[in-house]
Amino acid sequence: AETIRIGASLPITGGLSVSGEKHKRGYELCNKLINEAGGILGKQVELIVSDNRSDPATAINQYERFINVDKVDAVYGTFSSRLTFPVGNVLSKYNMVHPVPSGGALRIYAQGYKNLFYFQVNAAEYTGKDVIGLLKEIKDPADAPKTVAVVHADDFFANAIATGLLGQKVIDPANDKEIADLAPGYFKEAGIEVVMEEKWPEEGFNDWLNLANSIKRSGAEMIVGLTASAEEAVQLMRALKTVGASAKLVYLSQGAQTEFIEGVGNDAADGVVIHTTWHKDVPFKSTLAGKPFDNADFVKAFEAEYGVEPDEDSAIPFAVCQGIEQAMVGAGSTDNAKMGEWLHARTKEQPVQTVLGDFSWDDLGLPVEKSHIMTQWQDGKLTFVYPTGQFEGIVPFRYPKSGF
Amino acid sequence: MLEVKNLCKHYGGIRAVDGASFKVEKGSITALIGPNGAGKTTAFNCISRTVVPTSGEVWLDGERIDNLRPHKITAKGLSRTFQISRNLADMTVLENVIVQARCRGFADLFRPAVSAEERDKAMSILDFLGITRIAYEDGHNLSYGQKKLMDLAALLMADPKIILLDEPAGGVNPTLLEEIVGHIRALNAKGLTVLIVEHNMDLIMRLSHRVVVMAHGRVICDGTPDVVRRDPHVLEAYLGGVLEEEAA
Amino acid sequence: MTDILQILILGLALGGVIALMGSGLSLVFGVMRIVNLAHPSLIICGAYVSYWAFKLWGLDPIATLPIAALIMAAIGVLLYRLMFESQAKSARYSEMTVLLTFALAMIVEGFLGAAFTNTQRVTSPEYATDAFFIGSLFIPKGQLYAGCVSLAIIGALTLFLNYSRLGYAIRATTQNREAAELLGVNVNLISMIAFAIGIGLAGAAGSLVSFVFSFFPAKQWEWIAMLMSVVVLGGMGSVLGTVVAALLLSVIAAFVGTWVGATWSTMTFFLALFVILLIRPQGLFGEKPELA
Amino acid sequence: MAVNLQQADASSVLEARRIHNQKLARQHDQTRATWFPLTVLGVLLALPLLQLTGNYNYLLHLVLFTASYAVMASGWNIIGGFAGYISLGHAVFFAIGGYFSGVLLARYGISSLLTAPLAGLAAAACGYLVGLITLKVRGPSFIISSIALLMIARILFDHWEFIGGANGLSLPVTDLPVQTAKLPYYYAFVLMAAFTVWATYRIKHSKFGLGLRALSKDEVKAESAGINTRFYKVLAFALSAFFVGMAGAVWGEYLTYLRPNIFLIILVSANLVLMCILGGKGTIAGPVVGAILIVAFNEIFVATLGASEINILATGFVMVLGLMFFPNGVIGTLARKGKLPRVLNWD
Amino acid sequence: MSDLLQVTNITAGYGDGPAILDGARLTVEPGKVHCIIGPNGAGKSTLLKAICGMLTIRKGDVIFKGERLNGLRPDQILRKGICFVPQERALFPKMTVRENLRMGGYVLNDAKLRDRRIDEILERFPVLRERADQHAGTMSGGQQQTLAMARTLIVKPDIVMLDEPSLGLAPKIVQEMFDIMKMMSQEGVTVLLVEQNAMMGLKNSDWGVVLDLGRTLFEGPAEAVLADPRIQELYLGGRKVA
Ligand SMILES: Nc1ncnc2c1ncn2[C@@H]1O[C@H](COP(=O)(O)OP(=O)(O)OP(=O)(O)O)[C@@H](O)[C@H]1O
Ligand SMILES: Nc1ncnc2c1ncn2[C@@H]1O[C@H](COP(=O)(O)OP(=O)(O)OP(=O)(O)O)[C@@H](O)[C@H]1O
Ligand SMILES: [Mg+2]
Ligand SMILES: [Mg+2]
Repeated sequence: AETIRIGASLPITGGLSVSGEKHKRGYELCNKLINEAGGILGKQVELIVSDNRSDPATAINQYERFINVDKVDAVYGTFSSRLTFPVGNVLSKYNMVHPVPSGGALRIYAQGYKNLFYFQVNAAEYTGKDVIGLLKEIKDPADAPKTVAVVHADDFFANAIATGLLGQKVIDPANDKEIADLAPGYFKEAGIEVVMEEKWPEEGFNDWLNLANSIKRSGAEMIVGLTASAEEAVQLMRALKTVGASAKLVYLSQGAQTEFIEGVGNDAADGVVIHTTWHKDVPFKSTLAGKPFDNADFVKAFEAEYGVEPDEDSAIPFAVCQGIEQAMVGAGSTDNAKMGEWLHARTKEQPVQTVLGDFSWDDLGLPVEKSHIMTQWQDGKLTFVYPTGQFEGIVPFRYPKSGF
Repeated sequence: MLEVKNLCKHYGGIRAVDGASFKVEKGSITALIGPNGAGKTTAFNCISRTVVPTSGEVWLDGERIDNLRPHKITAKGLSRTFQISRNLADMTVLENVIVQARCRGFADLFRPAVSAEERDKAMSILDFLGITRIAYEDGHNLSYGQKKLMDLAALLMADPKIILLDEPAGGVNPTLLEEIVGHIRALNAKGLTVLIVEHNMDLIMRLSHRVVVMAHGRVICDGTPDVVRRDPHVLEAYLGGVLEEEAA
Repeated sequence: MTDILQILILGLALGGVIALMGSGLSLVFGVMRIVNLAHPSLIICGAYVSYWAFKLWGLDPIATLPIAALIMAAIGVLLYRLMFESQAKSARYSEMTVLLTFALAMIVEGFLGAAFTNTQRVTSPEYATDAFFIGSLFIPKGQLYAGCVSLAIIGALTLFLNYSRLGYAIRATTQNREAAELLGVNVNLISMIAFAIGIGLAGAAGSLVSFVFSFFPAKQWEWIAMLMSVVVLGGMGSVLGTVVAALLLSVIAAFVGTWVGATWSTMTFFLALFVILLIRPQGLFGEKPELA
Repeated sequence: MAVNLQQADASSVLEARRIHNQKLARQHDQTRATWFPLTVLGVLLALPLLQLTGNYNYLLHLVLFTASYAVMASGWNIIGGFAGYISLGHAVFFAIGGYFSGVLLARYGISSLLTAPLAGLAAAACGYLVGLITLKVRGPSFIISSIALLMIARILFDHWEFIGGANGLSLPVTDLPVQTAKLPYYYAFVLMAAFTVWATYRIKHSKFGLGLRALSKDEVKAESAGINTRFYKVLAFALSAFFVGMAGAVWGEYLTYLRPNIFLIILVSANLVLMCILGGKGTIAGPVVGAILIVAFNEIFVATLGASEINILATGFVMVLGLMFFPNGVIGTLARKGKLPRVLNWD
Repeated sequence: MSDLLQVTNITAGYGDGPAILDGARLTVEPGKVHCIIGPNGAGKSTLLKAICGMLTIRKGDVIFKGERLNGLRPDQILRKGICFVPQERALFPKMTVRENLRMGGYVLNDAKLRDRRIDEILERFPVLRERADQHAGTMSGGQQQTLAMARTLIVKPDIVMLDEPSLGLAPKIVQEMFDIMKMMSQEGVTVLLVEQNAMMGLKNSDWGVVLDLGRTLFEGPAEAVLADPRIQELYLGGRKVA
């Protein structure tokens, strides 16, 4: 073929559409830049994006279509754990390299699929590690939070983070096999008492004020909110503000977007900590089309293309695209088996270099030795406060939160 | 055969039927008459239990039926028509008629909707009523009289033991009515019991063996046609002196 | 004790908002026999009007309520002419509207999504995240204001539909279109006005909802089931029933959410519906159907 | 043949009336084109031969997908089309079927192709129980109660750890080679679709079907005509759950992943309703035609419009246009106009 | 032209179905009572529906006071002065009797006049007065018919068209009904009625029309219609037809 075809099915409409749309931009921008620089292996890249409406059956359907009808050379992963799970199955059947931009639940990697490569920090279950890491940064350890309220959506991803924080087991319900035992949990390890744990349904939950009121009454010094969407993060924060909750620290799994600050307001958002894989100010070094292409270049290119600042949801797919490009070049062909081998052969010294930093993977397909970036809203700006000592541009962690 | 004891149906403050009792002898044609709003239709509804009576008893062939579901009552051989015809739209007249044929629960899954005998029988009834041409017409697209006739046809289809007719003559052409009267008489002669509500006095007087008169939800008079037509209460409440005028 | 009181207050506050969203739906059904599945998506439309007015010019969403209502009513006229007019005569109009409004909901969602993306929005006037604190209790201001305003609108509209000449004509047209026409009612015009009122009402609700919940086009699916169960529970078409059901259920849900677990709180609505269907199929205030 | 009462006598009027009646009478055609469905089935059964000449997996997938929807839509048609109870909760039976067989497969390794009928029965049993409650109300109230059923099931499934809760249950993948991996499911769905269409045809043309149609128009009248409406409609609900459950069972294994929010979403039910309405609610061919049309539209939209909100917009538009120009569905409306090709007339 | 309403050989049917009416004629003279008879399904109701604009007329004209009515909507035709009470009682089932009467006066802009006439009617029909606040849908068949009839008295149009006014009424009330019709015609309201209670109808009318086969077969003074032996045999049930 004259061109290299790559397919991606994304949730552009439906419940996951906000992130889906941003993923599309990440993929498109990356391929555009590659093509401008002459393509991969001398061929132009043709990207085919389909909308799966946040529906797993459609997602599967579309990947089959990519492989069988469009005869793509490679695929990019889709967004969210719940879509990635079934898609992983199909792609594994066709022996395709499956770069996963989003889908951090440990269970996905325990299925034994070959050629799965996760392009984020680590399985969601291990997110808590970096939360605790951040708490160590508090200057006066006596002042650190001693109690925590953990509230989360009954969502694949949120459940997974909570499992790690609370020290539960990860079980495969199909055969009751234990995949991982995370006891005693990060909080217990750090000596923080969990005074409240509550989850709300994945869809149709409205009673935020009541939830916020319960949190307030629990008197927890730290509030952990693991949401299924940025929208829920806004709802939760607004409710906390309305009931006049006061906690020293609020950590959310989502809320890095501009919509968050718009919905919550500068005052209430101030001091809120959110984990992410990427931040625009982090000086990651990477390459694109064989040339150096740093994080800052990415931000610039993105702004030039779309007129807005990128966020994590565009940076990750961008990195996925970089990874596949490097794999093709490294393998010297678009043969998926060879690409897989090449990717698996990456090491800390010879990593895939992306705008998310360096990647190399273990056997399951989870990245080795990466940590989350902890960001914090400060005066209406999202700054990054962790990990300290690794990069320039880090801002001091603000603690305790000044109220809502 | 059919006995109604102290039947009451109250709607809030309105006493549609208020302690009515009457009997229908086996093999008779009994008429139920009375002024508008006397409670005749409501009594019918209570007997066939399309509404639940407030109190009172209904007995059919020595069996109490006022707590059975309507289809059970129909299965016991009591069929009725509605004063304001309730026909089934989007179904042909033929199907409207045949639907009245007996239902047997599970076994119905395996019986054809319209068997050949049923079709023939239905067609002959339609033919008799002069409405064969609408056999495949939608049950909804009929004239008023045609709907009444279709109802009647459905009733004849079911082979009931007792039929309750609510104003079968209303809106039916007099010439055709003559034939229907003849037919009902013939069926009655074969043992069918009939309870009929009608405002066409001429018809009632000619057809019925006994007449029950209701007013304000109660039975005010009960007897042979001749007795009833002379009853002063009936004259005053219902007939309004019409019969004397005719007699004159 | 104060705990219980506080949960009660929060339940009522949320119930007020749900009542506000549901009563429009109920009114439209009661008066026009239209089950408007597009109601939530049209509420979202109204919410966008207030959102942009707030974002661009800083206008208070309550102040922009009439504008949202009028704009939506105008859209209602258009929709009626395009989609519903040709069906109005059909005997299956009521059934058709269920399907047509379902399609409409998709169109509205698609259109809003294309125009404004599926990013969640919310208006943030001061009171939206504020509360009246009374001792250790608090009453959220946003919910309180929204509840009061909607009560006034629904009350006024109910009176209007029951006692004005136009209201008569609307009800008559719904109950028997042919008869109304024979009595001199221009049924087409009346149906159009009725429809526009219904849509306008959704617009009005949208303004109020815009500062209580965050919204985005696809959000409608989450609301529809909940609103519908409130409407059925109250008794189809009874506005009073809807309000009572919304308040009652929200309070129960609040207690369930606090004492049993938040994942179960939404279940309250649906479970209650089933219980009601078992013991009182017509709903709290509905009319008894034939053949009980 | 002008008859004038001035001249004519009574018998000539009667004769004229007879002729007039004959002219107005609506005719009825009951002949069936049996060869047509048999041919279609034959072609579908032979279709996988294409695999010998290349990879047509996607085509097979599309046919399989359409067939699965044809099964479900035809099943839905029993309660929604014949009995007139529009249910937006049939996804529940889809899920029950899927999970029933899925759990058997995951824990005991029994293929769902074998357990599908059992799964159908499980769904039917649930349908029967639920029907006893929800079928007490009709019209909008029923629609909404069916949505509520869906929501309740969703919450229950989300909490049921045994079957994986909200996180779902993944099933083993077949170890068949890519060329033949789809065939078992393909044949299962095609045969199931054939069986379902045949069954609905038999049901519609049985006394039971006639009774359902009667009660869909007027329950009081149907009762007084001697039909046990409560039993009929509950049975219809259970039957329709059976077919949907059966489809769910095989679909679950095909998907290899069971999760409440794949099965228990209103969109699945809405699709069934949409297909039946578009094709012709209450007709035999309607749901199949509807399934084909909807799947085709989907393919076209995805291919031409690609990914965008326009997609939903377009689906909505198709639905509106369908409703406006085919208020009784494609089959129903054509039949009314007398323009329905004979091969599609099975009503 | 002395005729108030003239219907010339019209063709009409339902939707795009067959022509139910084909060659129906009618001449209505002011101040008289006209009675249409015919077998079931002949097209009598269809004719009235066509006149009042509920059906589209495919051929022929309806001329009222020299003006063509074809293509007007029913509400427009009502405003011209033709009022129609259809056979399937056109009531509003979920509205009370009083509200139904009020809807009857919808075209009257003068609310006082309307209320006065409603009071008159409630005076005249005690049944309705007793049940003024009952929902029309829950009334007995005869009561509904009474209400539908009574409602026409509010507008006082030029022509009232009644489709089987005696349907389901007790004999006493039937007589009253015909008396009211007589009185209306004396007050200058022209009455056009369809009756299956043909004897009674014709006896109380001035003019009779026989409609069969979708056509007008006979038109003449009521006595002439009553007297015709063939009509007796075919339509009045006079003698059993072979
Ligand atoms: N659902 C109801 N709610 C209130 N009142 C009702 C209801 N149904 C009937 N009624 C009242 O009960 C009385 C009896 O009505 P019913 O229909 O039995 O009279 P009927 O004898 O059949 O009269 P007709 O000869 O006019 O048909 C009437 O006064 C009517 O208004
Ligand atoms: N809504 C309709 N759609 C289609 N055809 C109809 C419709 N209503 C009536 N018809 C047909 O038109 C013909 C004439 O009906 P019409 O109601 O005018 O009869 P009619 O003379 O009033 O009879 P009746 O004395 O029984 O009331 C009937 O044969 C009927 O089948
Ligand atoms: Mg009666
Ligand atoms: Mg008629």
